[in-house]
This record gives sequence, C-alpha cells and structure tokens, in this order.
Amino acid sequence: MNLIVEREKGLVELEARVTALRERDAASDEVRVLERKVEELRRDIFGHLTPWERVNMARHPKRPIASDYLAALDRFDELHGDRHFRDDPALIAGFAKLNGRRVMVLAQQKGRDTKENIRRNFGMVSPEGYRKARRLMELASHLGLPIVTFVDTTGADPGIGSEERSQAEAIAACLTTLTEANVPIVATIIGEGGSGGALAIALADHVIMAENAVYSVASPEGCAAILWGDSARAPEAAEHLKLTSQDLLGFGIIDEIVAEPLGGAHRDAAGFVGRMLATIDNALAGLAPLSADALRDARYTKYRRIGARRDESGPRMASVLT
Amino acid sequence: MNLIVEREKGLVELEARVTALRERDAASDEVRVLERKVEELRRDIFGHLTPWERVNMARHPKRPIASDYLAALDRFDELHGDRHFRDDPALIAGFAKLNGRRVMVLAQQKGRDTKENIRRNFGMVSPEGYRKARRLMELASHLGLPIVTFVDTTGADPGIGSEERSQAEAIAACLTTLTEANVPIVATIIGEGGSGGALAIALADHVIMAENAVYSVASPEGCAAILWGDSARAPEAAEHLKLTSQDLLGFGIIDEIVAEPLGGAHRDAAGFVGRMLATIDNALAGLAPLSADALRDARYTKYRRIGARRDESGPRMASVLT
Amino acid sequence: MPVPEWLRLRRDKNVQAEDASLWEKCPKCNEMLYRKDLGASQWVCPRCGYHFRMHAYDRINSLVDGDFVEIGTDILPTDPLGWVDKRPYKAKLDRDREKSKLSEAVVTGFATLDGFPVALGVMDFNFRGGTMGTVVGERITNLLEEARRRRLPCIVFTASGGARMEEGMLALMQMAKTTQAVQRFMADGNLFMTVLTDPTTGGVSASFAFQADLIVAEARAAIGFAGRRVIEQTIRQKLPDNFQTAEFLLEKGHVDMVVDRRELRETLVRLLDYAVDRSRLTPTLKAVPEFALQ
Amino acid sequence: MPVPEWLRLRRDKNVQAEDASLWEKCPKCNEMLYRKDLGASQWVCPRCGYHFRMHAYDRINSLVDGDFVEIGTDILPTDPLGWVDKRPYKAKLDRDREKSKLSEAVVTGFATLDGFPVALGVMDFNFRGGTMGTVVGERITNLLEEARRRRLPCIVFTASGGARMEEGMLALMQMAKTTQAVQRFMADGNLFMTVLTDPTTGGVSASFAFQADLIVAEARAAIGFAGRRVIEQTIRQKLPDNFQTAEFLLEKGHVDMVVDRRELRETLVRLLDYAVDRSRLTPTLKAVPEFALQ
Ligand SMILES: [Zn+2]
Ligand SMILES: [Zn+2]
Repeated sequence: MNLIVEREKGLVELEARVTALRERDAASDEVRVLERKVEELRRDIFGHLTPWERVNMARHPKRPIASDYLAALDRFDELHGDRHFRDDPALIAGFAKLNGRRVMVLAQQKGRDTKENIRRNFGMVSPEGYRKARRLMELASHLGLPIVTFVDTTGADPGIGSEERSQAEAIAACLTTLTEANVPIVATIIGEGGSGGALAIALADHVIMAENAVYSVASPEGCAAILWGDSARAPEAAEHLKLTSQDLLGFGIIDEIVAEPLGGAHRDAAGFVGRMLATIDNALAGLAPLSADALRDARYTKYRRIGARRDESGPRMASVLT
Repeated sequence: MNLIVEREKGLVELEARVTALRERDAASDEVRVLERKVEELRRDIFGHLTPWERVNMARHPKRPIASDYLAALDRFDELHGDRHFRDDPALIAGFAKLNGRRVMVLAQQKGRDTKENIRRNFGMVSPEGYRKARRLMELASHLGLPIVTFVDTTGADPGIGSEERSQAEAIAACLTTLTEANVPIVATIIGEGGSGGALAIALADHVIMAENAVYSVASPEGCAAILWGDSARAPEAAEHLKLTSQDLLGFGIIDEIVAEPLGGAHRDAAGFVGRMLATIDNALAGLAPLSADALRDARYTKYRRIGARRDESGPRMASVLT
Repeated sequence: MPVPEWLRLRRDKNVQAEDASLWEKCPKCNEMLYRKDLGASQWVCPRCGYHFRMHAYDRINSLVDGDFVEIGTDILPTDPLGWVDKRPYKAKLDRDREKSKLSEAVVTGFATLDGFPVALGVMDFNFRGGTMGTVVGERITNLLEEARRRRLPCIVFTASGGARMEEGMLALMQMAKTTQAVQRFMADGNLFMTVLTDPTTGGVSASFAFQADLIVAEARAAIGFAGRRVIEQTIRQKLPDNFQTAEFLLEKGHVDMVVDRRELRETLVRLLDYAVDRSRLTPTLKAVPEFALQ
Repeated sequence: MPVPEWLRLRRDKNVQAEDASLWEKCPKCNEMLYRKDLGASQWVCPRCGYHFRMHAYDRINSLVDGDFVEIGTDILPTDPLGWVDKRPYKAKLDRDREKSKLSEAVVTGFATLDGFPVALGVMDFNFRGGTMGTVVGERITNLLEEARRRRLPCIVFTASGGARMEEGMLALMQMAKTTQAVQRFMADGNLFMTVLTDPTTGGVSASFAFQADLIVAEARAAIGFAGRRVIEQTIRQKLPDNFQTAEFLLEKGHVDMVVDRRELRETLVRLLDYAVDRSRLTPTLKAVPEFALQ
C-alpha cells in the first residue's frame, strides 16, 4: 500500500467534513477550527517529506501521469511503432502543439487502473518503445521540431523478450540519437525517473522535475537488492540515493523544479499540469534562438562536466607499463 | 529435377569414359573420336540455352554459391547480426580482402545440401538479414570500405514472420542506404537474382552478372502464378521476362558479363570464381578515384535514366482538374 | 497518346471504372448502394463502413481544396519487352486505359490541402492492378524531383499489386529509381508522407511506400510484401483473417496510424500542420496553379 | 592518491587480486591450476577452456606489443553523496584499491597492437564489480577525447555490474557522458570497438558497450541489460542456462562475433587491419609513447 495514500486517509476525511460544514455555515467557529486543523495536518504530513515518502508520492495512484499532460496540450496526435516489430503502449509518442508551438512528444505511460497498467506494462518500456522513440527523435530532427519528453518509469522492462531484442542497444541508441539531435530537447521528470530506462528519453538541453518526483540511478528496491540483497530495505536506499528534486538541482543534474501544492501534484492536478506545460514552453522559448551546433555543443558540455574531477597536482600521463 | 542435371548425365558419363581411355592410350583413335563426340554433345546441349535452361543453370546444384566466392578471397571475417533481433544465416556479411583491397562483403547464401539449405532458408533473406546488411553498409560507409555483394536468391523470404517484422521496410531501407553510401558499390549476380529480394543488395555503381545467371522482376514460377495462376508455366514466363545476362546488358541494367565455360560455371568452378573476383577487383579499381559525391551522383543518374520516357511532343503540365 | 481523356475528366468529378451501372453491392454487408451516393461518401459504405477501392480522380477530388494541376501526363507506357501472352501488353494497356479512364497506374500533380501546397501522387488499382512499371516509376520520380525543386511536402497514395511483370527488369529497377528520388527529396529536409490503401504490396511496399517520414494506412487495407497466396502456398496453411491488414500492421509497429477514409483529409491536414511551418511558405507557393507552373 | 602502485605494477606483469595463493580451482572442470600457468595461458583453463575473469593489467599485457602508456590516473574517486551503509563508501574504495591493485574500475591508455596504435580501455570486475561511477565515466570520456584528437581507433573492454549505486545519479549521468563522447568520436569517422567480457550489464551495456562499430563478445561471457536475478524475480521462473550468454546474443544478432580469449588478440588485429588504413598512419603515430605524449 502506498505510504502517502495511508497517511492522507484521515486528512481526506477531515477535508470532506470541512467542505460539508462550510456549505451549511461557512462562518461558523467549527469550520474555522477544523480548517486550521486541516492546515496543520497537511503541514504535519507533507511539510517535511523523507526521500522514501517522496518515492511514494511519485507513485501515488492519483498523481498526474503522462496522459494527463498530453490531454492538456493544445493538440496531440499519436504516432505509432518502431517500423520493425511492435508498437509499445508503454511509450506514447506523437506530434503536439504546446501554446501554439509544434513539438514532438515522447512519454512513458503508466496505467490508471490494473487493466491499463497491464496494457502499458506499468510504464516499463521495451526495446520497441525505445526504438519508436528513437525513430521519432530522428523525425523531429528532420522536420526541425523540438523534442519534449515526459519521464515516468520504475525502469526499462526487465523481461526475457526485452533482453532477447537487446534492451541495452535500444537504450544506447536513444542516447546517441539525442546527442545528435539538431533541435531543442526538454525533458520532464513527472513521477518516477528510474535508471537507464528513464535517462533514455531524458538526455536533454533542459531537464525539469516535478518537486515530488524522484530520479535515481536505480529504483530504491533495486538498489537495496543490489547492495544488501534485500529489496525490503528500499526506504533506507531511498535515503542514500539523493533522488529528490532538491538534491538533483544541487548536483546540476536537473535544471529546474516545478513546485507542487502541499500534499502533492494530485491535489491540484489540472493546475500543476498547466504549470508544468508553461514551464516547458518557457524553456523551449529560451532554446529556440540557438543553432543546431550551439545546442549540441551546450548539450555536450552539460553532461561533460558531471563528475569530471581531475587531481591537477597529479601526473597527466601517469605510468608506462612495460 | 534440374533440367541441366538431366541433360548433363550422358555427357558426364562420356567424359568419364574419355578420361579413362586417355589414361590408357591418349593417342588412340577411339579417344579422338570420343573427344570429338564430347565436344559436339557439349555444343549441342549448351550452345544455345533457352531462358528456362538458363534458369536451371542458375539453380544447378553444383553451381558456385556465395561461400565458394568467399572462400576464394584473400581473407574473410564474418560479422553477425542486425543488433536487434536475430542473425540471419541466409545473408552472410563481413570484412574481406580482395587482391589486398579492404572491402565489405554482403552475400546471399544458399546451401549445398538439404541440411544447410534449411539452415540458410534456401538463400531467402528475412528482414533481419536485410537489416544486418543495412547496418554493415553503414559501417562500410563509416570506415570508407567499398561494398561488394553477391546476389543469389529466388526472392526475399515470404514467411509469416518476415511479414510480421516488415520485410517491405527492411528492403526499402537497404535501397535507401545504398543510395546514401559514400563508397563504391559493386554487385554481382552469381546465380538467381529474384525480385526485390535481390535488388535490396544490388543497387550498385557497377553490376556484374555471370553469363548463365538470371535476374528478374519475379521468379518465373512467381510470374506465371501472378499472370496466369499457374506456376507450372514457368518456362513460358522465363521466355517473356528477359532475364538473361545478354538481355539485361542490352537494357543497361547490368554493366558487365563474366563468361562461363561451355556447360556452366560449375564445370570450372575455381577458374570461374577467380575470373569473377578479378572482374570485381577491376571494377573497384575503376571506381576508387571517384569522390563520394561523384559516386552518388553517378549512381543516381544510372537508375534515373532506366525507363525514363517522355513524349516531348506532349504537354508538360497537362491538365488542370477543377 | 494525346490528352483527350483529361478534358473529359475535368467535367466529371466522380468518374469511375467501366461498369456504368447505377448500383453497387457492398461486399461486406451486402447493402445495395447507389453509385452516386457512394461517390458522395468517398466510396465508403454508409451502412458498415466498408472502404471500396477508390478511383484516383475521386480520391484527388475528395482531398484537394480546388484545382489539381496534373503533371507527368506526357510520361506514357511503351512495350519495352515486346510482351505477348494471351494478348499483347499493348492491348492490355489499351483496355485498361479505356476501362479506367487513366493513362497509367498513378496520377501525379500539385494541389493545396486546406491551403497547404503539396505534391500529390495517387495510384489506382484499376490500371493493371496498380502495378509499378516504368511510367509509375518515372512519374513518381518526376513528382519528387519537382517537389524538391519547390521544397513542397509530398504525399503519395499507394495501391499496388507490385511490380509490373510485362515490363520485366525495367519495372524492378523503378524500385531503385523511386527510392533514390525519395532519399534525395528527404535529405533536403522535405516531408514525405505515404497513405497505404488497399492493396499495397510487392515492389511498391518495398520501396517508396515504407520509406516515408510518416506512413498512414487506410482502415482495413491489405498491406504487405509477399502476396497472401504466395505465403499460404509456402507455409501450406490458411492465414488468420487479420494478417496483413492495416490494423495488424499498426500493432506490429509498421505504420504510424490507421485512419478511416472519412477522417483522412482532416488527418492529413493536421499532420501537415505539425510537420510544415505554414508561416515559411512563400506567397507564390500558396496558390495553385501559379506555383506549380513555375 | 599518488601513483606508487603503478611503479610496482610495471614489474609484475601478472598481478592478480588479493588472494595470493598459488593454486586456483577451475569452477567448470574442477582442475587445480597453478596460478603462474594460468597467467601464462591468459587465465583460460588449459583443460576445459573456462575463461576466468581477468585482471585489467593482465589483459593489457596479453594484448599490447610493448609499452602501455596509461592516462587518466589523475582522475580519482571522491565520495560525492557522502555514502555510508555497512561501511563508508570511502572505505569500500580503499579496500578495493588494496585488493585489486587498481585505482578504479577502468584502466585507460595508449598502446600498439601488432603495430596499430590504439586507445585502449580495460574495465576490471575486481574493483567495485566494474561498476561505472564518475571515474569510469570520466576516464572513458577522456580516453575517447584523446583518441579523437589523435584520430586513433579506440577499443574498450567492458566488465561491469552496471552503474555504481554509491554515486547515485552522478553515476547514471556517466551513461549520457560516455555516449556523447562515443558519438563525437565516431562522427569524425573513427573506429570504436568494444569487447564484452564477463559480465557486462546495466548502465555500461546500455551506453558505450552497445554503441560501437564492432562488438566482440568473449566466449561464454554473461551480457545483458537487466541482471539475471532481477529477471527471474520478475517472471518468477528460472531462466535457461544459455540466456544472456555471448553465444545466445550472437544468435539473437546483438554482437558481431564471439571469440575465444586465446584468439582474441589475433582477431582484434585482423579487425583493425580491415577497418583502419595502415598506410595512412603517420610515422609519429606508429610508436609509443611518442604519439601518446603529444
Ligand atoms: Zn456495407
Ligand atoms: Zn577447467
């Protein structure tokens, strides 16, 4: 069960009571007292989220998912298929208009219910999905359309079929194609950004993260399993991984955070989605004047400097092994 | 049963007898008489091959196949796989040296026996094979290596899996990649050149054809089935299709013919293979000085002029439909 | 072969194949349909949505804003192989010309779609089963070259049984020719779109049809490389009903979208609107026939 | 962390991990093998052909003609996240450094192979399971940039459990960094080759490992994206033995060839001979360390 959903229960009840009372008599003392209590409760629950609570927030069943963002665009027309093997429903892609701007959108799509989650493979993309993404990145380059991505996945699909069709190659090819792209790229981390499966569509000129989204080298469960052989220690791993938006802004791995309402994006989904789209539009406006070469050079430098540390006192050519 | 194999039977017997006799007494009258008879028989059987006989010659079970040419190269190292789905044994590809020249080789490979034919799918290439070819055409372009191809297929694989993985797209992509290639391309038709499945690796700067090879818009069986609903009328279709090397040289669809010994390439396989390789080497030498742009322009023009017919007396912009 | 037919065609927007009967039976729901109504409904059965194969000029009329400036009408078939089977190839051409009111299996030209100037090619199954011979290859190539010169988007509707047998290897070489033309066209940054209609197979599918930036398939169209019968003979079993349908191909990832004919024009306009920067079209490109006659 | 180790390494060509025992048991055929013999046979069991994991310096010694000029030794790990679990990350690094006689999980530098000057990177599973953190990412990137400047072919031997958890997202970003470096390197027409050794998974396989012009897999190596255990947990069944082996990948078309370690050097030289025009190498590029120190 989702931690946040658990905690919200009392709050949601109380909020309903306040609404009901307010309808009867908005000025009553009882309403005012309860309103203050709601406020306190909210701050109490959501004021200082731990990393593990953020992970739960990012996985909240009511959190806006890719389709909510797509629905809020001026217009969206889905394009399908990798032209070779399959259309992967875990990755939605297509032409869109965002504030009148023509763009190519790539999005990892979870389901709202079990049935859709099965169809969407819980947002875990298969090689075909990455190959569709790659094809459309190239089309965007060809047509001069900026690329906008929505990242929301625990990680790339780890199934037999995905290994048989080279998940590794599919992800590497996406990274290569984003490196080559001659158009602006804006990536958003809207929920979970898990591992290479997320990065495959997040190598970008500008990376925007929802305040309570998480973005990490591995899912906390995966990290705990790898390091300690025990995925139940995920909360502890989350603590270590520095996967929150604030952490990542500090490291220069993301460029911008879109604040969420206290209690999470789902508490004002339409408002939050709108702010996210406006933030994307703003980033695109900033990148629009840049030439293809300038974009690619800046993109190279952006990633080039992450983790570059040279002990300048040491020798450059250290040793000759004979 | 192969028509040529049938006809050869008496001849092969007679030749064996001559050889045996000659060992005993090379100068005997009997030997001379028989030698003359062998000569006559050869001319009788092979002197004027009909198109259908050529089809049978192209399919002769002893005819040199791709692996015979590969074995005669200075060196060959096979490269595998489309990087996505499968390594297709019907299409062999890899680095080679030909008279010291570094080249990329792509070859359709039939089997010598039933077992190998099943493994090689009778030389009918699947989408994965064409995608491997395409990948290595791109690698050749990247490394500046000329591309040499050996065509020998009844046609592209017509199976369910090939349709499911878009045989059409795979062939079209090969044609596109050969169009873009910045290196010389020499194609050889060594046996059967069947339809789009052959052309996929035969769009080239210089096309060489073995004298008794055939190259056609469809296999004679396929053509007869399409036009008359009766594949048994293949001999008749062969007559119509203008699929012989002489016909195609006349149309400007191939550039050069390598003569075969009377009775077919298999009657002097090593010699013929050597002459084919020398012819390829010669063509490569001719193309080597050309720049990438010059190659591509000449390639464009070469195919551009095939079937271009304009009734100059007629109007250029004919009609406005309102 | 001069142009008299075209003059007639200008007047009759819903010209159809030789069968001049007033009624057509829907092969899916068996409804008897009045041909005139069918023409008005883009040859889609109003009862069950069945898509009849459509005549090239009907197709063009259903798409373009106003004028359609046809080009390539001076590219006409000959008989390069001197082919004679039951009848001479030339006689087959004559009959198809008569029957289809077409000079060959593709019509090419310029038009605007909701104001977007485009180069448009439309193949027609009524002429030699939409097979690609030298004329189809040359007209498509010519269209792409003219579109490239003008930096116009190009849309080709495919409908083809494959390569034309009666032109032998000259027909096969049109795959190479058209592919090269598409590659050059696209390398300049131009948009190439194909709409795959029933049926699209063989040499056409394995060249320009599947080479496009965007591939739209018309609902329920049969699309593939090898013919259904060939595959059935090879594997010696019946194929499932949905095999090689547009919907099957969508699931297998081969096409960008499947569109009902009644929504096709609107979809193409929307795709053009995404892919082409309308503001960068020069004024002379906005009107037909001015831009086409440059 | 200065360089004393390297000085020691120069003298001992077959340096191995901390276990200094004289004997090693073959895990496949159970033969007891004398370590010195194993070193001489490139860590391949002479009885059954089992490939032991190989130390980076052993690997380099088994490949290069003479000198190996190491670069990037001044790129050294820090503890960017301040990670402490059972032990602090820094302590883990210290232990691995001691145990493996390596300063990090990849060794990079220049050498010649049968006269071909190459940029060479060799990962080592003995250091943090060959995981890619900032140092691996930076050293690989640095190697590619230096090779690009000199127009040298580049060969990287991979051996990796994936991204290094203890460096968090900074580790993941090395996928982007190395991929970009490879793309730039290859865009200039240079040759990039990878040799996938046991094991190659996760972030390394999904970046530079599978991005190469030529991908050689060492016989029987385990190669994939997701770890075997993760997949088994996901699908809740045992995987077949050959799953994710080099041989399995060859059949599935993912790698160019599978090579026995004993034939690896010869194979790489042959591939270089095809892919690189030896005559165009300038004389200064033919010798080490002159060219490397430019
Ligand atoms: Zn109906
Ligand atoms: Zn052993």
